[in-house]
Amino acid sequence: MRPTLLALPVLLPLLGAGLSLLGPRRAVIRGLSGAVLAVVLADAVALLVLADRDGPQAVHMGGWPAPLGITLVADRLSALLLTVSALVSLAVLGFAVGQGTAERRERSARVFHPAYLVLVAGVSLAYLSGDLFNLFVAFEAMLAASYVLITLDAGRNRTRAGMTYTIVSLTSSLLFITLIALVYAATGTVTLAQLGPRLAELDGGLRGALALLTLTVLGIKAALVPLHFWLPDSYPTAPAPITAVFAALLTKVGVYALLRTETLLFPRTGVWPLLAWVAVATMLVGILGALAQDDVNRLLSFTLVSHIGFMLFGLALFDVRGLTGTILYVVHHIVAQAALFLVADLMVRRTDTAALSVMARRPTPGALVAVLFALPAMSLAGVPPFSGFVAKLALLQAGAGRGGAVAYLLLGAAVLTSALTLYAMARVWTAGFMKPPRPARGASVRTRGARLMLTSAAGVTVAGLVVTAGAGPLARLGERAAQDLLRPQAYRSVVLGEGER
Amino acid sequence: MNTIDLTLSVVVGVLFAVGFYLMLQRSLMRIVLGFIVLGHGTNLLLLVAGGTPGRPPITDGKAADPARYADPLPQAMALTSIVITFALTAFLTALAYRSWRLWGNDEVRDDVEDRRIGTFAERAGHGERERTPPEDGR
Amino acid sequence: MTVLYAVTLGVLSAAALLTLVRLVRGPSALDRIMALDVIVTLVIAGAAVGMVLRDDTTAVPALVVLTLLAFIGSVTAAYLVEKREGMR
Amino acid sequence: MSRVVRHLPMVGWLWLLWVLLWGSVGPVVLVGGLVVAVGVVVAFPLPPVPGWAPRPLAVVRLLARLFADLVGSGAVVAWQAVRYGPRTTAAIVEVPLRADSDLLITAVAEVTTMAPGALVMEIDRGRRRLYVHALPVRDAHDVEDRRRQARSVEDAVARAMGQPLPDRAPDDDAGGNPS
Amino acid sequence: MLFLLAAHAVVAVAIRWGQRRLGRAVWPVAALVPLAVVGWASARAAGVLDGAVHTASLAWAPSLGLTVDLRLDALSLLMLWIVAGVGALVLLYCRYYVERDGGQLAALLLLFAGVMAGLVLADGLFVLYVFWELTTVVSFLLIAGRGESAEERRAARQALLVTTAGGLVMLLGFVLLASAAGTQRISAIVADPPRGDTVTVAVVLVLVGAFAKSAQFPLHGWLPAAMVAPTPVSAYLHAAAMVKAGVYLVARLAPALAEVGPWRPMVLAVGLGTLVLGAWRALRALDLKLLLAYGTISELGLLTALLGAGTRTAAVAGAVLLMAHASFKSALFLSVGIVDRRTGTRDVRELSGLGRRMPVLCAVAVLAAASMAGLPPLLGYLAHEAAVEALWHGPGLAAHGWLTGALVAGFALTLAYSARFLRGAFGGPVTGAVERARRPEPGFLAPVAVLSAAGLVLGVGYAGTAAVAEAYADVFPAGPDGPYELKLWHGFTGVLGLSALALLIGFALHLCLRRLPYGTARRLPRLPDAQAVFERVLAGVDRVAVAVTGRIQVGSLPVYLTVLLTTVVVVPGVALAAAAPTLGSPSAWWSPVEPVLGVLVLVAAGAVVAARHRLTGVLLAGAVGYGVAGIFLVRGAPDLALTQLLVETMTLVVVVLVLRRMPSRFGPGRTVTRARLLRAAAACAVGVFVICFALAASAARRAPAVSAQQVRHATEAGADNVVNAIVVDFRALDTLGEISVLLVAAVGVVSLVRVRGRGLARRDGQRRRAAFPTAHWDEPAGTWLPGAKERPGGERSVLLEVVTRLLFPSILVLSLFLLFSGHYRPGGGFAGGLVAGQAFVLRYLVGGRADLGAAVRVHSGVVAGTGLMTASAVGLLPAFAGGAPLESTVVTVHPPLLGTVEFATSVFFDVGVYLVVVGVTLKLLSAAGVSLGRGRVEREAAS
Amino acid sequence: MTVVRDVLTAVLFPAGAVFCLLGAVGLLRFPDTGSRLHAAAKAQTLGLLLVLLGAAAQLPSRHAPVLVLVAVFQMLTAPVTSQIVGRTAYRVDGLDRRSLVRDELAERLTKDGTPPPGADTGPPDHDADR
Ligand code: NA
Ligand code: NA
Repeated sequence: MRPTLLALPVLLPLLGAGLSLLGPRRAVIRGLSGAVLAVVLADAVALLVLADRDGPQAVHMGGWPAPLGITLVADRLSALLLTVSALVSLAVLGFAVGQGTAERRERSARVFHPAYLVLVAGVSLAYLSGDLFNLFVAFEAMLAASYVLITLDAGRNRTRAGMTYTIVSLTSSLLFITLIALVYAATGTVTLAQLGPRLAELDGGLRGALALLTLTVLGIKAALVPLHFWLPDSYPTAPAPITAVFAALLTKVGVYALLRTETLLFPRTGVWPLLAWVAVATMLVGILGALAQDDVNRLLSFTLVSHIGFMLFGLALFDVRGLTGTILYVVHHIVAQAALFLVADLMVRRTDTAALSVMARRPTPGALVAVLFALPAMSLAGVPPFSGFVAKLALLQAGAGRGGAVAYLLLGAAVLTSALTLYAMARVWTAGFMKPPRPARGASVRTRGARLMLTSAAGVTVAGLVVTAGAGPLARLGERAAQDLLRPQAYRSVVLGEGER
Repeated sequence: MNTIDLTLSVVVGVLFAVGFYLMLQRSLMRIVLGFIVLGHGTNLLLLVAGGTPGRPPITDGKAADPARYADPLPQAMALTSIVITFALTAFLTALAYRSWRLWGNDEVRDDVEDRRIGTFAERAGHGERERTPPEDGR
Repeated sequence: MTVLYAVTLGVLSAAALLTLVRLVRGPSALDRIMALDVIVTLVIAGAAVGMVLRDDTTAVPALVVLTLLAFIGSVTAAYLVEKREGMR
Repeated sequence: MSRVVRHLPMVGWLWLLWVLLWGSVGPVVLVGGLVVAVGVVVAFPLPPVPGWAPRPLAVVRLLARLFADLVGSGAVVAWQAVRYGPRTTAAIVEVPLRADSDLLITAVAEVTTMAPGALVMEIDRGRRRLYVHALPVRDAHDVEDRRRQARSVEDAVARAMGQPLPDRAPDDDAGGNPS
Repeated sequence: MLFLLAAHAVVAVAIRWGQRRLGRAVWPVAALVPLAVVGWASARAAGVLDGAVHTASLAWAPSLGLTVDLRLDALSLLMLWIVAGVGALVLLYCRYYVERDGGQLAALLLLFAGVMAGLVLADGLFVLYVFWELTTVVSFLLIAGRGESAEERRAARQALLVTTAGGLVMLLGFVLLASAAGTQRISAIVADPPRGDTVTVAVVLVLVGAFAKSAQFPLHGWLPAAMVAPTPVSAYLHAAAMVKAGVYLVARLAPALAEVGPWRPMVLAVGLGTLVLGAWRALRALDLKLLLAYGTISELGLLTALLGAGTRTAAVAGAVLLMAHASFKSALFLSVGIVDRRTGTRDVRELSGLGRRMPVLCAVAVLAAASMAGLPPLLGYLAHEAAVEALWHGPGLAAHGWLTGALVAGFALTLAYSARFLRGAFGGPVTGAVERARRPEPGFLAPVAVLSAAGLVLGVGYAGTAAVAEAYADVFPAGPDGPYELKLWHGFTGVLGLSALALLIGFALHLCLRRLPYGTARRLPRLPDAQAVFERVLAGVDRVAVAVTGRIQVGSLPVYLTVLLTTVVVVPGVALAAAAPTLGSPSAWWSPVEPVLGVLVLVAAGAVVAARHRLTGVLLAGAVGYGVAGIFLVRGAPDLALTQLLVETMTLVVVVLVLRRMPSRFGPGRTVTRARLLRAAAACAVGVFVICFALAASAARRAPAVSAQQVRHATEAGADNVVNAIVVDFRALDTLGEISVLLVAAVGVVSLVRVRGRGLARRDGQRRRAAFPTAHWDEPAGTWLPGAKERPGGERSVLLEVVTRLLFPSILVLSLFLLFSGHYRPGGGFAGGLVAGQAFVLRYLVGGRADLGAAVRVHSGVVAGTGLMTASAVGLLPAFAGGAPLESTVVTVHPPLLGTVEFATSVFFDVGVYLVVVGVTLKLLSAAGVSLGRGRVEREAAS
Repeated sequence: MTVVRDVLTAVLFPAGAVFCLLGAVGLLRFPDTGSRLHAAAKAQTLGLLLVLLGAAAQLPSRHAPVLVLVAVFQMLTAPVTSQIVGRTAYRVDGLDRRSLVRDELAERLTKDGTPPPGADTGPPDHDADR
């Protein structure tokens, strides 16, 4: 049963993608995608329970023990992120179907659904893979699908944005494969569990250089400053559900890969000053970028960059509390950022503009949308008691616990960024909602699609509230996951077998 | 005990340099070519840096001495990478086609909104920021 | 015999390098297509010699594939040249 | 029934190809090869190849001639390249054919192209003419020589393939072109 | 306690939901909750004042210090009375003030009361912060209202930003404080105060937050701006409750932190400065509410100074002033509310004669104002007396003279603006607007009267007041003269003199000012105003944002990539160079053929850069690929070489087919030389970096490669070809991912090539030459390919058609051979699929779309989809059968005739790969067909 | 037997290689696309055939037929490629008409009343890209 549980999140979406290409009708494909994602979600929950109860779960694909074959591993971190991602991707699917990205025409449906399912498979594989090269393949599956999605029915601007996105991603992929070549050249293996000890035997300088190369290469996908430029130029142009799923998942997979590789392959004991500076730069450059924007989607994209900095914050501290904070922040941010992009789309649809300066002169999108926007927006700004606050508090406490100039720098930047995020969110709020409650002109709220969109957006927002309410168990889980990361013996032994090799 | 030799290291280095130089151009077609060349470079790197050269790793059906054979793992990885590179080359080419259809050329243009903000930045201090709706507002 | 093989490979290499000049100089796309076709032919020849040299016959069927490749590639490219004016 | 028969040569060839590729004649290969050959022919139906009854002796003779031509043409071209290079002169020679079947014309064109310094450039199917780029050609005499050579190829090929040739080539205006 | 807090939220939701049915009854219903809180607190008052403590706890995220620990002690009790008591009265008052649709306001106010109660009960720093920020959020909503006016929007945003920013700073302080103390429990911190540099920093940060919340100079600007809110909101939030949060925090932490370096200087300087400046500002106001708002700022300054001073007497004074301020300021605000409602104005220049028109209201207001001015025997007087005593004689305080001077000045100004308020609101003859004003109903007036009377009752009954105040103040040690006693009469002391002096000066000031018309108040010297600072800060932030972003986010992909590459090279490169690892001793070459192939690759690659035509570039890139394939072959990787050659050709085909309609030349290169050099430098740097890194990395290998084990286990996988065993068995998951990429990319190509509308592609640059006269000569007479007839004659070739007819089945057989022999020799599903794909390419090229359609009668998606399904199902099935996913078994069967047949089930996986590749090829061809078909249609239309 | 094979190979390999080399020389030295095609189509094909035969002589008998198969495919496809390239060259002015002693195709076309575009104008300037 457990091997199936581990393989299902990867293989099932691919099976579904294959099926959806056989040419069934839209309604069938839609049901198929929904069912596949629902199963993946249930599966992820089961994995999370197992991983938390019994420690890391592993399956040797093909029955070949590592390092002969590829091992999928679900430890607490990967199972947790898998669960949250599955949830968000399910909700976003609902939104996409409602909004019509997925199926304005039969033809689009035949492109959207296979691509979306491959995207989900790629994301799942990235979380579960215990192999560096397989991680690359997972990234590629995810990215290839994302290229297709971002250019789906693209007009002129989106084609241009798609170019930026595709070319930068391709560059990062090429660099990733270069990294793998170098790592294999130095160690003769690509199994993550085996790489740690083998890298530890290398000359310190070479090892350090490899660690930094890993940071920069994965940093492109995670959009660290100064490797972030591509993101705000490409994400906002995509249809909202696609932007939402990109923002929620793709960069997080980059962050996850950073977490995994830097802790498992290049463990260190002290604070990582370089990464701390990068985190500070990412937070500040990102949020300043957000403040310079007039387009709501671009604004949100810049906040996405900015808040990647928070996730690096914890990794830079490189201790249990810091990583706990990072894990909490990732979970929170997946949900909040997805919700914001979805709700922003509702705003854009009902006001018929994405420009805040114009939106301020249009009728309000309505009270329900206001509530749906306010909750994730406050969460993102770290306003208590929402999930963003919990995660940020964990990071701040971790920073204060570490002490030292670098940690204080991080603390200061984090607080400043939070304040500026609030400023940015207040700006959107002001433009969108602070005006007389004239009803928005008939943006057909009653169609099934519109209802589905609202429901999906509300679903993600409620998920954010659940994260908030469950902060206690989640924080403890995050802490256990962070401990796993810093003491990977269990991970290694479940992959390599105890003392067998 | 380098697996890579000087000749091939130069070849790999030049392929990287040429590939990235082309990737840095504005014409999407040049970028496609750069990507193709880089794909060759990375696959070659994967093979020659990762594996010892030797006989093709095809045994005669009996378990054999691995040292005789060229390292098969980088080969398999390069195989995967070749296929992925091909798939994405096709995609990029189609993107170039679409761009040409829609824009009349296949150049990677600057982001309009960024340029607008850049203009504000250049004019900073010359008075109020004036915001106009983006040209392509949805 | 090894010397013979080496000499053969050397001469084929020289041919390849000469062909390379045509490939780079063109001037027309058709010249380049031809040169590329010739390079594939030379690769096949070299591979055949290499197989003898290494006494390794596993890849022989693959050579059949190569002859077809050169054919299809050249025909495609020539087809394009005919369709398009001045494409080089 | 006749359909099956007409496809048999192709099946046989594919079967042979399969066995050759595997390089062994075990039962698995043989049975597998038959399945593959029949499967390919059935799954991807193509019109049968008409008028095709090779005469073994003529085929051998054609092959011998072909090989000789090939060596000869290779040598001539090589010599031209080394001796004259850029100063080489050529001509495009019109070769009227007697053959009036696609297969035969194809075969003639194939073999002609392998002949010394000849290369079929255009085929006028309707008027049954090949236009052969010949090299080296210095004067009108050479041109006629080449024309003759090409027509003798036609004879050899027709004999090998067991196809009779009509007595004379069509006139300039006979046949005409589909337009 | 938890129940009471929850009740606020529940009832708030209930009344918002049931507002239609309740109508005006929402207000009394809402008031029930705070009244219950008052009752609950009063019932426990006796015990608490004796030092008993009530606690309650709810775990939320304990590992992060987020436990809702509630603790009722003397200070909390005092605050709870104020918060809940004033809250209840304000809600009752609203019954008359709010005319319709009160549900939302009632819910928010009730919510606010609950949050405020939580704040004063919280015993954890972080939970306190949670409530703290919640007050901000709720107050944002209350101030913003419906946001109908720009003023409301600006005010709400300002309140939100300033207090949240302050709150964040405070949170940072909390975090540092908790980290230094090792606990976030406030009671624990007070019991065992931490010390050290961190604490010093924390103190500054916490105070900044408290100052922002309590509108201390210079962070006070948001409070006057917030006066746009409905008057009851102002009365409650901006007089009694929210602004007290900062003061409360100072009072809460002073026992622990007053001795920490910067605490006292900050608290006293800022507090007393705010006292004076706020009062001065109040004198200039023409709007009654604004006057009261500045007065509030001033009072809050005094409260901060007193409660933060960290002496017992000051604490007593602070506690008393806390009560006094709550009663008189709310009363005054509510009075202004009545005035506003009934006359329609709050401008002192328009109001006249209201004292005669509404004498009861006037009396109530006079009583409250007197308390504010510190006149005996009111509560304000008690507070002022104690304050002077505390600062003048306070042990542990320095610069008593300055402190006392500021205090006296503040008191004098307070009296002046109190008098000005009364005169402005009620003085003068009855005029038009006032004349028509309806008198307030008793129910409207009653809450105001209660609040106002409280000042009198608590002043006269000072013993009770003292009991409450001292219960808190006793956490500080008594001074050398014993504990200060709260009394109306201490005898003729210096303190009394100073109080009298302040009153005299204040009265004199009032007399001076009353001569002047109101308008001249504007001519009083204007003191520094934080409003402008706030605006400037925001504008500055905006400007910095635009400047930074405009310079960083330039929108140019080449620039981005250059930066990206530079980063990728420089960051690890510096580390590598610094470490200077050995580069090993590489040999010149592995085989002498390598240099030849190397030259081929390098020359072709170089030529790609120089190529100016698309096809030239593609062909040269193809040459690079063929050369690399040669290198693969030489190094012992025939599988790789085969795949590389196949892929290279397929790339050529795809690129050519898709691009055939694009212009032949690249766009004009407009790049300036410097940028070109920069890019070249970056690209070369990458090349050098990769060379060095590859040499260093390969020289560093110690352990044997894991692939040695794969070679040993290959037979178990039933394979001779180790590479294929890896591809379809050991690492089949990679392959599955890879074919997904392939498939999805092909789907993308199809979707991209379909362009709706004409776009911008210029047709005139696309002159299609007339077909060459010989073009239609070449059409075969017979049928060789079923669909070829549908092609225009000019594109046909008898030679090609006949040869294709002959080759096509052979190529398919070849492809199947590669598929099935892959386990033993170079080949496999991928190579086989590509070869089959080439066969279809050939059919397409020669016979056109129709012929390809005749050859393949199923949709490309079906082929590819079946392939992906097969591969993933082959992966899943063994897992459901109890094995590992993607597990392959070597099966031996003995069918009749054939003897023994042995095969690995991974062959099915390979079949899936084969199908995907074939399907993808078909898809790519169909994409190419889209543009081809259109081309033909256009041509036909043109002719 | 081995000797025979070795002798065969010793003759065929160098001969094949030399043909390949001379073909490459032709490819480099011939004046126009049409003439270069001869070098590519003939010398190369011949060279390859010889090398394949030489190799076939050395390999075990079960692999030799496959090399012959390669040769057969090569002989079947190479002329087609040259015809397609050749006719394309003629159609898009890839021929240097100055080097043609006689052009009966152009004559035929002129007779048909559809003279080829550059029939009397000499060779086009197709070296612009150099
Ligand atoms: Na969007
Ligand atoms: Na693979």
